[in-house]
Amino acid sequence: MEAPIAVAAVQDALPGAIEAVSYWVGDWTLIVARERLLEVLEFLKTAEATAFDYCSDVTATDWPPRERRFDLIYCLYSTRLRHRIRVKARVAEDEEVESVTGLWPAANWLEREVFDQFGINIVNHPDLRRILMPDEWQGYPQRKDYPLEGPGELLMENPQDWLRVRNLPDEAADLRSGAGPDSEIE
Amino acid sequence: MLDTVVIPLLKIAVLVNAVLVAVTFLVLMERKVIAWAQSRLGPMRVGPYGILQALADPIKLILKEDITPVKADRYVFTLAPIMSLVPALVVFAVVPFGPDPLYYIGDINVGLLFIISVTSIGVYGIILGGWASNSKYPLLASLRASAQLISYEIAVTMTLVSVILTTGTLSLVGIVEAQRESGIWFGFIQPVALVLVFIGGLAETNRAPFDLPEAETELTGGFHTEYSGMRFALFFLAEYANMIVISAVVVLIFFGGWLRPFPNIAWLGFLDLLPAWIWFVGKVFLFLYVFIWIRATLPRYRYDQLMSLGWKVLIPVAIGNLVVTGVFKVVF
Amino acid sequence: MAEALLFYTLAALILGLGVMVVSARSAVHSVLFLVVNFLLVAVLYVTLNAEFVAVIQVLVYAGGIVVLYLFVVMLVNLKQAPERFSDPRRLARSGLVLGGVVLALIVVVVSSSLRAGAAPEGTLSGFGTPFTSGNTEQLGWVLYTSYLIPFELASMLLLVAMVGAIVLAKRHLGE
Amino acid sequence: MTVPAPRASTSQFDTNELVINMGPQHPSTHGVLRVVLRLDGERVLDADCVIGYIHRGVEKLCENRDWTHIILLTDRMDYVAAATNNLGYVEAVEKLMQIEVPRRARYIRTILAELQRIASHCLWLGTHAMDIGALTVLLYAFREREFVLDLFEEFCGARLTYNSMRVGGLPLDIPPGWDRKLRSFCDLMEGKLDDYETLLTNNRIWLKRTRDVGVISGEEAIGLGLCGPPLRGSGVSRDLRKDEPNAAYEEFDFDIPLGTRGDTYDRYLIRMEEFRQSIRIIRQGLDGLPEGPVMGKVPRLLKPPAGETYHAIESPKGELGYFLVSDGKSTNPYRFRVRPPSFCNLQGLKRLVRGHLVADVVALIGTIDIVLGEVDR
Amino acid sequence: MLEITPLHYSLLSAALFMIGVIGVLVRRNVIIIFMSIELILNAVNINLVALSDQLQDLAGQVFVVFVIAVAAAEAAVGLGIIIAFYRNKETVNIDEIQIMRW
Repeated sequence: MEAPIAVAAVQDALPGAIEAVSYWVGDWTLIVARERLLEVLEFLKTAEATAFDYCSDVTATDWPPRERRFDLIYCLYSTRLRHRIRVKARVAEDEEVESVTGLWPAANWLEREVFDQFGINIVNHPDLRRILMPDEWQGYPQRKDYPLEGPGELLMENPQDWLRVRNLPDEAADLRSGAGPDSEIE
Repeated sequence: MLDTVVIPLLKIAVLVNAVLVAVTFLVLMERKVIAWAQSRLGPMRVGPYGILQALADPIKLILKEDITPVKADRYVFTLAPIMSLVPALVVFAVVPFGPDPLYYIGDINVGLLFIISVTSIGVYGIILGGWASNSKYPLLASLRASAQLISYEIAVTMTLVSVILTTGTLSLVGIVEAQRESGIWFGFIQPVALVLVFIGGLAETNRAPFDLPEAETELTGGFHTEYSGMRFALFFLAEYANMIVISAVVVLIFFGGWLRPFPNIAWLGFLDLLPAWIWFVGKVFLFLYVFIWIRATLPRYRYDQLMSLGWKVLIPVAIGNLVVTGVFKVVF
Repeated sequence: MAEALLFYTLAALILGLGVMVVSARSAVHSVLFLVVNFLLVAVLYVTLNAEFVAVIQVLVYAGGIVVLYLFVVMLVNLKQAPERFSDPRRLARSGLVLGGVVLALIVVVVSSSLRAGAAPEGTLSGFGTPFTSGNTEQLGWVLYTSYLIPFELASMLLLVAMVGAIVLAKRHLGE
Repeated sequence: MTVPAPRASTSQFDTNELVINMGPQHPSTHGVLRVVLRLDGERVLDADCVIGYIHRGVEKLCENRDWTHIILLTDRMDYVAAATNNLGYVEAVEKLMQIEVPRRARYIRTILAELQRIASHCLWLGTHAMDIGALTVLLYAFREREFVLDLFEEFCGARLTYNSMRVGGLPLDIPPGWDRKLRSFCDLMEGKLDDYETLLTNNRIWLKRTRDVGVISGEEAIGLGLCGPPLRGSGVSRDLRKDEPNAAYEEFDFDIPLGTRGDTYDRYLIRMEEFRQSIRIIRQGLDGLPEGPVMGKVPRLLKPPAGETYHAIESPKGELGYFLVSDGKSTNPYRFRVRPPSFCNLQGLKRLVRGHLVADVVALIGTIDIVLGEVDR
Repeated sequence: MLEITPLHYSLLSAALFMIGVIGVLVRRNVIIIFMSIELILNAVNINLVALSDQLQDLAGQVFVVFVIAVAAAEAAVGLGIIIAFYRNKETVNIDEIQIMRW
């Protein structure tokens, strides 16, 4: 499969930044090192041959056994050249990722959602708060190790216990030792 | 004693009750007319064609729990709806339903000014209701409402001055008599004033398209957001009573009050077979219908647009109208 | 009899409300008492055959000026009433002084009006106008003839006040 | 649930500033949206949207449903345009599995999607007009929406959450006589559109309330990630039906209306024109409806090979994207992600309302056309 | 006592006047002081109207009209000052409004 111009352009301009290029059912994906992510994205947005001025989506995928467990995914589109690309970077739980709100203001809420649901550390974000979950929520629901049965059920069965558990500083430890499910909650 | 105390009191009792009943049916009429405009049936359950809805609504409001918010100023909170309703009812003291003294409580020589001044008291109900609720939306709404009422009052009063120039009297009976003498309703002599007073009236009664103070979709009900039960009902009554007042004023000044159409054409005399007060009430309800019709048709103005309409259009036009009327009065 | 009853009732209410205006803790209550006070004064005017002035009193005072007060009170919306900082000793002092002044005034008024028991009949001013009930037209006539210049001056005063109020209350652009 | 108030700088507090909470219980936030407004008098200085009140974790739920069961969860996101949601999802799965869909099915899907667009825009028109104070349009628009719902009911038995599509085609063919009813609906709708326009398009008050309200330039709209009518209102020609045709759109002839000023009125005009274009597409679809099966060859148990894809379609609200990841081992998606158009458009609210009046906020929430079910998922 | 003479009105007027003066002197809230001034003006008006009725001369009523006009002007400007002052100082305490500039 012939790589489109955009992919070739990045590879030429930023040699080494692209770890891999993948193609699957019509979609092109660039896999980029986390350290060079912002650089690549900036190039994709500004370069003449790519001109990805529209950020469709920012999302993530969690692959727990992996060392760098998260795939951070940017779906980009160019309203001028009308082509799409996906950029993917692997991120570990304790690693930081630069926010792209400077490039695409659209990423503001999308990154907030990624933070909210996955707990990926996004830095230099203007307003990094929980978005879908309540502000005081513990844990990141979209992670694969997030318990499917957990605080919610506990709350329903025994609200007093839940309140007690919630007010303890180290909740995860308490849940593990106590009535909570055997899983990790941050 | 009989003439000075008993009969006026009887008249007042009859009139107040008539107004309150008229208001309940006006609400029903509004619901029905809007429903028809929107290809619905409107209330149909209570009584034949929902006629008894007019009774069901007040009963519901009276029986509802009357809540006073904890942080509200309790006295002012209770006083506000009363201050809103009382002026609306007091105004009817000078509204003549017919030429005969039987049909009015008092014909005072400053009748029109009396109406203007007493309705201007009604604004307190709204301001205080919003303030006493101690809540942000009602406060915003009451500020809006009072600014709106005061500015449109200026326009309406200015316009009425030009009418007074034409009639030469402030007595409402006198104004209608003047129309009989000139043989033509003043609406035809003063069309600009008619439009101005009607628009001003819409604004003063907080009706669409000027219903910002109670804009459901913006301010969640406006100054009476925190009100419920009977106190809410009083606000409601006041609003509709004010509508009737404005319609009555427009009819008295511009549409010949209780006069039949074309009072100067003799062969239309058979129209006099209908009693005068029926003509009057009929015309008033025609205008009320127009109020409702407008509500069903038009979107709502924005606050700044409303104010600029009032100050930059209505008031200058009213002053212009006054000047033109004065010039005519002097020249002819 | 009826007249006296009406007067005493009105007078009592007016004075009572006046006291309430001055003594009310909350400024909004104060404004409310003021409105009712003005309305009652208007009723008093009606009993004195001054319908036009009564209506103007309601329209301008109750419907206009006091609304303005209410607005300002709401805008200012005090967290702490200024009275909290006041000095009780000064209150006592001013109370004493005022009591004396009240006494003196009442004495003066009563004695002077007793002396004026046989007050000059007829008109005081040179522009005597026949006075009947329902005097709006006459009042207008007097206003626009004898008192034309004061009338125009009053209108100028109002204009200046309007401009002044706008200048004072308007926030400067860009602030 | 407690959410802290927006970080209004208390240090430079001005006596004229007022922070008010619009929602989550407010008649014109279209659900449980909460907008915290910082006001100077009536002017909005800043707005902060607080969402998530009906967050049901659809994305997480879908990771534990098999590929077919997910269809009925997609209904519950944009619940006023359920068929469009179904369409986007089944197409994404079809793309992932490389399934060929019969032409008849694609045609009917297109028709359903456009019908859904009419229903969704009816709802938008009614509520938007209602927010601005035009009571009657709401009832008119809902009356016509009922007809659409009737048609859907006849097609799939449901009026709101249709579950009307399957991976590989459609569960059912259209019932006999349905096309005739649809045609007469199209005729009816054209007349009714004129009614709406009589009430609004040239209405002075409507113009005053919508002209130059919430103006946003094309560039800024792209940057903010606006999509659908709000983006086209700013003159950006982007409609996935043309740009990346799905279903049978490439076989149809239709126009993409574009705005010039990027204000609320332009967005209104665009949606009104989209009604007409939808009717045009439906008519073409009915005229050219091919014969044949409505279901393609699909394995009994859906189990896409390992891989991921992003597929976006033009929902009535804008770009509705599905990002699906399959691990190739289980019968559930490994990751199910929706790119909700309302969510991305709502993000622009903060920018749109700045400097406008409180009354404009409701007009702007209306013009964005949000459905909270989709925003919160 | 049952006959109401101008004296009664004068006494009423004097009493209301005094209430107003007491308000001005005792209260510290500028707005209430302004309201007290309105009371004083009203006291004057009562006198004017009563004498106008007694003397059958409209001049009294004419003056009432002027007084009302002046009161309106006074209220507008005075309240404007209060608002302007409140913006800067956040107080309406008369004791704190003694400086000549802000």
